[in-house]
Amino acid sequence: MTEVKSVCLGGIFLLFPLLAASAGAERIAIRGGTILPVSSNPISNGTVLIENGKILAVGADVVVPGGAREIDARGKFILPGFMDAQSCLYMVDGEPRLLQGEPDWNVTDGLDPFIEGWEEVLAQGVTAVYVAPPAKSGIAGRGAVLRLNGARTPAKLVLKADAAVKANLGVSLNNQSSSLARLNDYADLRETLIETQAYMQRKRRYEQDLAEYEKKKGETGKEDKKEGKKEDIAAKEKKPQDLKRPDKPATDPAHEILGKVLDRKIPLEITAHRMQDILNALRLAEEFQFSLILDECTEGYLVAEEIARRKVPVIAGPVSTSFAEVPQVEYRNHDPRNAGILSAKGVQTAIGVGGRDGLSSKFIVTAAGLAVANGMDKDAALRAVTLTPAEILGVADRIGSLDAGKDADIVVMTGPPFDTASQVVTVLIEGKVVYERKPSP
Amino acid sequence: MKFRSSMALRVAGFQPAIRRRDAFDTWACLLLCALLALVVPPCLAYGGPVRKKIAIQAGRIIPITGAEIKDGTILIDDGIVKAIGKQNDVTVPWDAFVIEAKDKVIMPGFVLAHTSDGLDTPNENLPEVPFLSTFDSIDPPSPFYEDSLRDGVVAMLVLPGNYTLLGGTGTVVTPHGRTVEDMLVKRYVGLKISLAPIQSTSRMGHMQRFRRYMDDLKEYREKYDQRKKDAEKDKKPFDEEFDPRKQSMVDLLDGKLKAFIYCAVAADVPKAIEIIETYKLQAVLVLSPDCYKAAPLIAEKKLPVILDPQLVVWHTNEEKNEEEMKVVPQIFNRAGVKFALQTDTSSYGRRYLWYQAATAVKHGMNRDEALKSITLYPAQFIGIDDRFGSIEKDKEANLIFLTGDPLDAQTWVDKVMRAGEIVYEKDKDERLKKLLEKPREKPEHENTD
Amino acid sequence: MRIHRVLLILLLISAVAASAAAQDQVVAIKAGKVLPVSGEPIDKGVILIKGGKIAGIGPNVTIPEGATVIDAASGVAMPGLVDARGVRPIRGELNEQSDEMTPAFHVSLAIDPKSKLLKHNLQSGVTTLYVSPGGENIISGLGAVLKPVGKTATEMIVKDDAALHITMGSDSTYGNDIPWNSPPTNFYYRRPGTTMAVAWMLRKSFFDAQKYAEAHKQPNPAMEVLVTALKGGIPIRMAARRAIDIRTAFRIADEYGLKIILDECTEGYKVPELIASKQTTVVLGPFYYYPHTFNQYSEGRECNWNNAGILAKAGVKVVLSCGADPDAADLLTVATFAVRHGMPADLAIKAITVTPAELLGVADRVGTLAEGKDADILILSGEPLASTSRVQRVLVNGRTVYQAEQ
Amino acid sequence: MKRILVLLLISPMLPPASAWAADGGQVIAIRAGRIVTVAGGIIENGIVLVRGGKIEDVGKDLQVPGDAQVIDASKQTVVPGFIDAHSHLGLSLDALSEIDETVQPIAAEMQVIDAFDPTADALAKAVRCGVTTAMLAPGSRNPVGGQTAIVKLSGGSPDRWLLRQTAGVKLSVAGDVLMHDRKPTSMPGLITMLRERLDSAKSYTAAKFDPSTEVLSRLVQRAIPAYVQAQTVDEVSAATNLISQYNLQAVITGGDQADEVVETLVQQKVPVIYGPLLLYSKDKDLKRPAKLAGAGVKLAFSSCSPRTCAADIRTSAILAVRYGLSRDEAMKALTLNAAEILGVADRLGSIQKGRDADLVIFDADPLDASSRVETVIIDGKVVYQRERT
Repeated sequence: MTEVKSVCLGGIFLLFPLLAASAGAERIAIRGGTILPVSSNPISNGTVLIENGKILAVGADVVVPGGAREIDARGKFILPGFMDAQSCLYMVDGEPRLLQGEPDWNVTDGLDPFIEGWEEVLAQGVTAVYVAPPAKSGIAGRGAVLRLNGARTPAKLVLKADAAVKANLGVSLNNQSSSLARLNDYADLRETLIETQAYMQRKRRYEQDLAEYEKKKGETGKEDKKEGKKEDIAAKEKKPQDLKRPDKPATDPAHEILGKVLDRKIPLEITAHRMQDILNALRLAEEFQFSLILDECTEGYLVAEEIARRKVPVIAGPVSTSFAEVPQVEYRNHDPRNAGILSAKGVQTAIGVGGRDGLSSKFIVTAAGLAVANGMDKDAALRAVTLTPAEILGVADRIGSLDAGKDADIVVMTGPPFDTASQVVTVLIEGKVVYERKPSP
Repeated sequence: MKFRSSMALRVAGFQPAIRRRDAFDTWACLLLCALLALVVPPCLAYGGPVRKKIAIQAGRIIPITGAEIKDGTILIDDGIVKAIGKQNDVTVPWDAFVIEAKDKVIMPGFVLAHTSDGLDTPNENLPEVPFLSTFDSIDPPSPFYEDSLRDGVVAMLVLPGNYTLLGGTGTVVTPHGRTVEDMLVKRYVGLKISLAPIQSTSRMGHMQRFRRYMDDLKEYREKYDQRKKDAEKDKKPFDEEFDPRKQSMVDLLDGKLKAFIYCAVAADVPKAIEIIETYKLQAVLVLSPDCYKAAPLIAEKKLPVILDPQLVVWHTNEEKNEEEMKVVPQIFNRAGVKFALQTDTSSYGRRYLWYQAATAVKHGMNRDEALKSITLYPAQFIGIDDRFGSIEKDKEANLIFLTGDPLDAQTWVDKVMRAGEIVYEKDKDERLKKLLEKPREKPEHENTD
Repeated sequence: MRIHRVLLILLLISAVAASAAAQDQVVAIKAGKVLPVSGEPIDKGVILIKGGKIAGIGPNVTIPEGATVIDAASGVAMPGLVDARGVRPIRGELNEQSDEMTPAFHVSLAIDPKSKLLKHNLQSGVTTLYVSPGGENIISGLGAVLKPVGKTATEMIVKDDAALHITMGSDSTYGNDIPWNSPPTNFYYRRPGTTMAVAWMLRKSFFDAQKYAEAHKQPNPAMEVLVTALKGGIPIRMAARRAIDIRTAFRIADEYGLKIILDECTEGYKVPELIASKQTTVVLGPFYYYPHTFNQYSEGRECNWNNAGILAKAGVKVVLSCGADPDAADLLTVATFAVRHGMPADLAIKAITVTPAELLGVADRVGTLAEGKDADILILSGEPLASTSRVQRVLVNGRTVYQAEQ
Repeated sequence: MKRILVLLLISPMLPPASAWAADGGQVIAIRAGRIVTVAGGIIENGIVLVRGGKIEDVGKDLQVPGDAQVIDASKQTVVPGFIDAHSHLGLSLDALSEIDETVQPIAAEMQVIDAFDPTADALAKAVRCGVTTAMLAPGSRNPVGGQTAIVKLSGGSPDRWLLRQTAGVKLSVAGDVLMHDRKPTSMPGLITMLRERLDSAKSYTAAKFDPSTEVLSRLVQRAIPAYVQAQTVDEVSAATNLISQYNLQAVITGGDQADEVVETLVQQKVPVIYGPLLLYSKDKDLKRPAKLAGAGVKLAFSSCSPRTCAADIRTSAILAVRYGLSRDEAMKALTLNAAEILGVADRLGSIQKGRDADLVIFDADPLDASSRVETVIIDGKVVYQRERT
């Protein structure tokens, strides 16, 4: 009897912490701050309620259930975490950057989760980055959206793998004229896409042939059974010589990936600086009907209407050439007003830092501020470093704005985001506090 | 060969060491040995000790798997340890040959779990050469083997270098013998995979190559199996040979071979783990010093590890403006990872396994654990722990006689016993003498004067 | 704003004051064993430090009240190590390549106080090191003695222009071009191309210096250095690896009546009597089992592991050093293995402390533990020449600059 | 002949008086919500009166003359034009090598003004972001790189934009100097070479004419300042040693790690033209300008354009503020400090009576990244006006 009792008690003791953990510990309420949800109008004195890493509710009159952990944000600003869509954070140091890649290169293979300095980026409120293989000519490979959650394996860092396939048009390799690269890249890319079309056709034909073969085989088998051992000439004739298992064409991983691009399952991100390259990218998108993302787009302001008409999203390049260590020849006509003009003309515009170093990503808000200084609308600029990149890269269902159901990637700041004096106080990723500002001594 | 025969002679005769031998004598001995080598068939030469039964009476025995024994006796029969214990507890048979080693410390010979030294070219230029074997590249006269024996190593896994994607299979040898056949302990052990991209390509390209190879292999195998099945179905003879160049990779996937995966930076460790899990491999990680950052990951997966010869690395703490010393074995030990230590010849100390273990102990590692990391653990990792790595009943007598504590810098290896046969003696080590003593005046010099 | 600045200045002043206070602070080290090197070991000894200097040492030193006590009851205290040919905390070129003779090359002008090498070295116990210029010129310049603590090179340097460096052998011939390889306008189209030319150019330099000393029109800093060296004002250190180079070095030294110090001396074991007869100190290192750098392959293939022991036995004063090799084993390991290979232990300890201090002319400050000397102290977990002993704490000028993680 | 050469070398130090006469007696009145005078505090709701390219008056309740052109900036902020204190603006399109005459290491006779293109696009871009004046310097790959110049970014004829043809001499003790096939190849070689040249400059007499030494002799006589490029601690120490040894009137440029030897700089009263602050710096490095200024070093910012965009000296200041520099100090670094360091504070760097009317009107605090430049005025002429959409 006593034994049974003690077992029961033990069971209760064992269960209790489990229950407690599942019931209470996962709720957080950030209260009293000005909320900039990005997707909708600002809410003053609002509350963000988080449960199990997801945003449960956002608003001025959200009822906070008991037991929720509270973060006091009175007098502060609450925003979605920032995203840099042109980052090279987490890239392995010393990886060669001037190579040509291939479509089945995957940026997640080139990541170093042990890299130092990512905390400094997080401390500026950046919760996600998009990284792509750094090759500068032709097709570079597949990019991914990463989270700054401190994970030690690439798999856990990745929010979305294969977010886009990156390619280049007319990017110079060594600050020399890029006119040859321009011709070469365009021809190569087009040729590869045509090859992919042929590959996909072969693959489809094989699938058809295989189905037909299976069908015919089934039929002949049936006939065999029906007619038993009767072997008449007609039946033999019915079994033609070509009733052979069709040969499976060799799988080519590169074409497999590009096939997905042609099927519009993965967007093709094309880095293009000069006007001509931008137009070439648009032409390719028209010809092959893939979904295009324009990257950098330095001279985009010259053809903004054209881009807007085709509804092609842009990740506008470095707002200032200072982000690049040595200015490239492509920046000759660089204009800091680019992002503002594109956005004003109705192009879906995200802003990227476009820096040479992973640490550059920490200046994403400064970059957006500089875009505002150069004519961009303030709201559009804030959106350009939060929701717009998330939309462009297909992660807007998870991050980018403060909306119920999205992941709780949230930044609390002491003031409006573009004020120099505003400091990031708290950063949450998936509802976990990953950064808290130390009180200055 | 020459060496061993003379040893065998010596043990047989049990004469005191000849202190000085003039040139003629040496040559005569050499000639005799060469003759013997010709006469005695190789199998016999490798066939075992002259004495079947040997009893070693030692001042101290470190069996690794058990407690240390003071004044102990090891009984060996036909190269196999038959008994080990206190002097009083072991009865020495009347016909056993007794080796007195009262002033010596006996322990199992060291085992080196991973080396590419002693290969003429450790890295093949082509990235995918899993069909190669180090067996074909081992160069017995290489001073590396001679030194290894002198330093107390009785077995080592020779693997291709660290810079070939699929480098080939390894060979376990004992660093003693005239030919690689003489030296052989076990063939076809381990397949080397390197995650360090060769200079011209990036990590992304490297992994792409690996995946493409694996996908091609899978496709080839599927098609081959299909053809085989079709043939069987059609009752046709099927004599198509499976591509021998792919066989070792198939064995790897089937768990018949262990993968030795080299990680050049910490970032390669998660990738290695991904590969191991995707293809369900038996694997040992060969780590660069930088990989200490990934110690918790490795501990979580309970993977065996071979550490780089460089045991201390520096980390720059930018904030404090300090250089922090990171002791790699200490970090792995604390994380609970089992590891083996390696050697290289780059600087003083690092060529000795005992020194590597001493470095680990110096920085706070448990002494027993450190000794295991140069004997038992490497033997386990390379699958020879049934014969090497500890002094136990029914294991081979692969022992070293030390002049003092194994971790003391003033200790020398006095003798090495391989399967009951003495294969090295410091007293007879002419080369060591040459390295440590003042050269004798050259005779021609005297003539000219 | 202004208040801020005032505050900061005040803070700065107080920081300076604090560091000055640290200099005056009294520190006492209680060690399980003290090895003063200059005398017999002291069991359970105490070292008293005042103002960065050793104020008392012995078994029964009274510790004044208020002193900071470092308790190292199980530890061994010994003088900080002195590396007579230490690592080079230099960014970029170690030699001025525009000339073969650069006697006025002050290595102190190239020292990078933020060098990581220095910090690594410090943690292995080296508290004083001599930095030499590279060996790619025949006369490569002037070295400096420094302690690896301080914000700028000026703060670090203990003794500037401590010796003049000459390299024998073929090192200085590499890189010089031959006329059929490149046009004669090439920067490196010049002598020497052979060791003969090395000896000749060296002779000529000293000859020119003698002439210069007799009469000259314009002052020439390079010549001034050579003249001082000829007069014995600056010690001359000649690096020679092969026995033949050692002989040549002595031959030229004799011609000009110079007293030299031999560096590297890889084949010294072949001619110990010759070296002993010249009463020359040798600075050995780098040590290696097998050559693995270009220089070692070219002229250091025939190394003897017991070079130090053989020379010491012949009566030569031996200094052990890391040989300016950043990848070399630490100095204690070098000494440990010198003993393993046959050098007497007491000489090996001296060869990394007092002997190099004497050689560098800083023995009045470092190299031994004695009253009045700089409090550069090493606390080890055990005997210095045991492979399991670890550097637990390093003090320079009485201040702890490194402490091992517990 | 020699005389003529000397005249050529040592160019006119002051531009002719006609420089700003072009605009005659035109009067502009700027009604400003906020005037950051830099030298005399902040005036809320004030007026700046400009006449003949000069600031006639500034204050709260000024009488606006009837014929004045009034610029309404009553919701905006007026600041002095920014000075890029060390730049290669307009010197070459993209090749940085254009600014270093590396064939011979001592190139004191080179004048940077000879490579300056006053119509370069980069100038207009810089103006749009509020930069009105720049010190042009040769690069840092020579121990002595040449003579620096100070120009306004107003364009037009040289008498309008040229402030100083020889503003100083650029020296460099940075690692960039060392090449493997030119003397010097090493740091000691470099220092020794500089010492030798400065020594011989000390005993220079016009009788033994040498164009390079001629210029250096003015340097050791403190007639012109030296701009010494030095980045790391050892380089900055080498620079300060050289400065004190030859008693130079000197400024450190670059100065990446200068804060670590700040005591020496304070003691020797050596100003620092810092930067550029690179947009991939670690937090630790972003805090350095604040440390320098906090310890009392006179600080200005450099763009090293085209290494970074000249417009981004403001970005440098904003980042420095984010990492601890006070707003006042940052504003001074962009304007008055730079003017003082360059020796043109009598004309530039503050909004005061009699100073040149180089003004920038911002829609908000200029030290917030998102603030826009509305109007830029150089010598009383509106050179940039933001388009409104």
